[in-house]
Amino acid sequence: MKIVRAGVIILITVAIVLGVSIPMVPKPQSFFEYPIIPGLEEKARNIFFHVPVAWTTVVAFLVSLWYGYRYLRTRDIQYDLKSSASAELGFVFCFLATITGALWAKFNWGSFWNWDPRETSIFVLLLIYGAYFALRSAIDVEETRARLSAVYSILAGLTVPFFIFALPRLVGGLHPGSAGDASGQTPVAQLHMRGLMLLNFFLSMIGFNLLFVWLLNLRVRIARLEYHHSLQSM
Amino acid sequence: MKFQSTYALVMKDVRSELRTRYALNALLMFVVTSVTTVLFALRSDNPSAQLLAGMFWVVVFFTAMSGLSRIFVSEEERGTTLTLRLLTIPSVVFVGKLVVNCLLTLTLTAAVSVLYVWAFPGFAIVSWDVFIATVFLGSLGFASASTILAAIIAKANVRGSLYPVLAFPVLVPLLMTVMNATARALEGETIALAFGDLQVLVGYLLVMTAGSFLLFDYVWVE
Amino acid sequence: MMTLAVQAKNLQKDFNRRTIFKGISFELGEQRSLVVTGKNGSGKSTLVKIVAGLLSATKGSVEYRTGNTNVSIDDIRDRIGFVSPYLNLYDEFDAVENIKVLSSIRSSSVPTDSAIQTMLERVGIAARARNLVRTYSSGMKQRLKYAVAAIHKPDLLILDEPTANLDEEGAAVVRSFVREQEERGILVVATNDPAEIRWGKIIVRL
Amino acid sequence: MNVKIIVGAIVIVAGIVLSAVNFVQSNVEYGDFATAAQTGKKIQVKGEWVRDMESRFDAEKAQFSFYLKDDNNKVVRVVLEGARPNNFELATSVVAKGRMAGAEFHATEVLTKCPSKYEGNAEAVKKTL
Repeated sequence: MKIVRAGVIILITVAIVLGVSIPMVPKPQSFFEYPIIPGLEEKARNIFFHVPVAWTTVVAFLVSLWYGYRYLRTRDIQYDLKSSASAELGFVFCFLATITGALWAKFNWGSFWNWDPRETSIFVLLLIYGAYFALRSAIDVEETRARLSAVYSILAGLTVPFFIFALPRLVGGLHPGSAGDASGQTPVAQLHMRGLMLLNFFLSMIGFNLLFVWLLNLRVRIARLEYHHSLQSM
Repeated sequence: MKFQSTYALVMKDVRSELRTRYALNALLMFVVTSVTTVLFALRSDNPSAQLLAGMFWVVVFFTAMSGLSRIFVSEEERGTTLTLRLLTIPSVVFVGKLVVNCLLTLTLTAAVSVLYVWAFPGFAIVSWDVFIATVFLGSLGFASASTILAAIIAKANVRGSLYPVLAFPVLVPLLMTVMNATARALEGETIALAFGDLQVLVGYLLVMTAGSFLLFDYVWVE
Repeated sequence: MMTLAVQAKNLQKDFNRRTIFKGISFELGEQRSLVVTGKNGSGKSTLVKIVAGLLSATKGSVEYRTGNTNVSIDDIRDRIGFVSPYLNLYDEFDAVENIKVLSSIRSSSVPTDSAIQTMLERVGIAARARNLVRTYSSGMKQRLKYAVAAIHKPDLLILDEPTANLDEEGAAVVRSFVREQEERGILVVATNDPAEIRWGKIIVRL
Repeated sequence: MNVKIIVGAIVIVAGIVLSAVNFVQSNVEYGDFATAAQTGKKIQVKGEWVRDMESRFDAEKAQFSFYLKDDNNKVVRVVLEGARPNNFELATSVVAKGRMAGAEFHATEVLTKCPSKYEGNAEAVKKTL
């Protein structure tokens, strides 16, 4: 975990410094220049933060779901600690992704919120996390709580394909790569990014994912200490 | 599959419901009051098909949330949950309760449909085939997602308010699709145009039914 | 029908970070009876619930065998009878309806009217057979629970607090069920009554 | 038990495929000006800004107006209640939300879609617009 912590500090620092300080010019010649993207300009720098945070949200949800499934198979309470800790972190990242996204949307698309398919999806993900915590707080017995919240998160996970496939039919998309987009491409999926920008994007991506791993590890260790403390005080 | 046991469980619930009117009376009264409220809100205006279709499913959603959890909560309150668990396997309980929930939801959507057609001149259904297919598939989808949630909610302390909180995120894809398809039916689009929506509804129904069928064992056996 | 055998191996149950009991093992073959005893909160009910498949154990397992084949609890649910304060009947049905409804959920064979009548006379509530259970006293409800649990001649009969709410006449009915079960198959009883503890050939003290 | 899981998994995959096929087949449902005129409903119209026709901001009424060509190549004057949106002239396509009023489209909101390539140089991107 020391390596992970060092990685987090280095990668995120580098990503922030590079992300903020590298100049944007119309015709980048040197490696240490970003292209100006018409319509995005300096706002394009948000891609180093918004996209990794949103991505980490999804990772956290999947990790929580996986540990929930492990709990149901093994009935080992350790997995429930991991599952709920991952959900807590996922909620924080989800919140950050929503904020960074709404700000970007305001200055690029013209409004904070437009119920674009991905905006709708992340809003529903926020609701799922909210419902998950509400359910947990409404059940007293630890084993029942672990079991039922794991089932709920798996059930919620089953709706994910509908947000990916069915939702874009119903609401128009503004995100790059949405159906109906003239180019049909996304900067992230097809990696339409120039040299250093791409490198910086990946540094940030790895950095934020490691940050999640490190925080999850800390959170689980705290939960374990609390668990053993409560065992001793009984 | 233990068809006999499932049938017996469904008949037990139907007879019990007809005798006590535990869920049915509350559901129907809820329908009447909420449709009246919508009527008050929209009477002076000339609401669009989109708006009416949306309000139709808003009424269905909140009414369902007020009543559908009863199928498991009532067992929990009477202390018969363990009796059922003793008598039969989880799959029988799930399928039986799913069937009962489908019957309740279909009754509910039928009642809302009749009231809407009667109360709102703007709610004129042009494509009956689209409307009936949408309401039918939507009701079954509703029931399939809410049955296992009802079983979860029966184990929690605060039941009434938690149910819609848990159900809404899971039902969002269904709600958006049925609202869209219902608006199409009001605007008179053919079933070929609405085919995509109906396909999504069938897909949702399959995924939710199979998913909760597999997950139910973990909810039911402590 | 093959005889049923039940074997518990090293059972442990945790509940809210508290270990209720651990290391419980026993084996019940044909005509064996088990009594679980222990002070309040020691997990008597929890243990019999685990035997009946109503609750899963935290560690260890309960295995069921018919003849020489291992079967799962779900295969033999129609061969179990269970009477306890926490297994309730349907208030809105009368005694006959309860027996019919619960039997038909349990298995495909529904008892005949005359079998039900005989059983209700045996437990002493035949006179009120057509009244809703809602109107019954707690002792009458307990008697009806015996009728439901024994009507299908179970191979495994589990009694938690067998004579709770019952008068002396009711207790005599219970003793007749116990003797009958000792002839037929396995009997599991959770109790603190010294007289009832003597029913067990195996005694587990929690 | 295993049969149950396999059958369940197959049904789940079938359900997902059923809705996914649908996604590939049909596109986002933006309206066009023809349907907007026909139904008179509030609608989202996606199209291209017609650069060589007049676009101006009327400071008195606080309205911005421009011409939009929808996917059926129908050109209609769009009047937005408000100032010119950010990045307006750089957008690859424009989404106007509103309803028809006579021959004009009255928009309550105009959103701009942005280019999705972060690599090129600006001149090249502008040429493709």
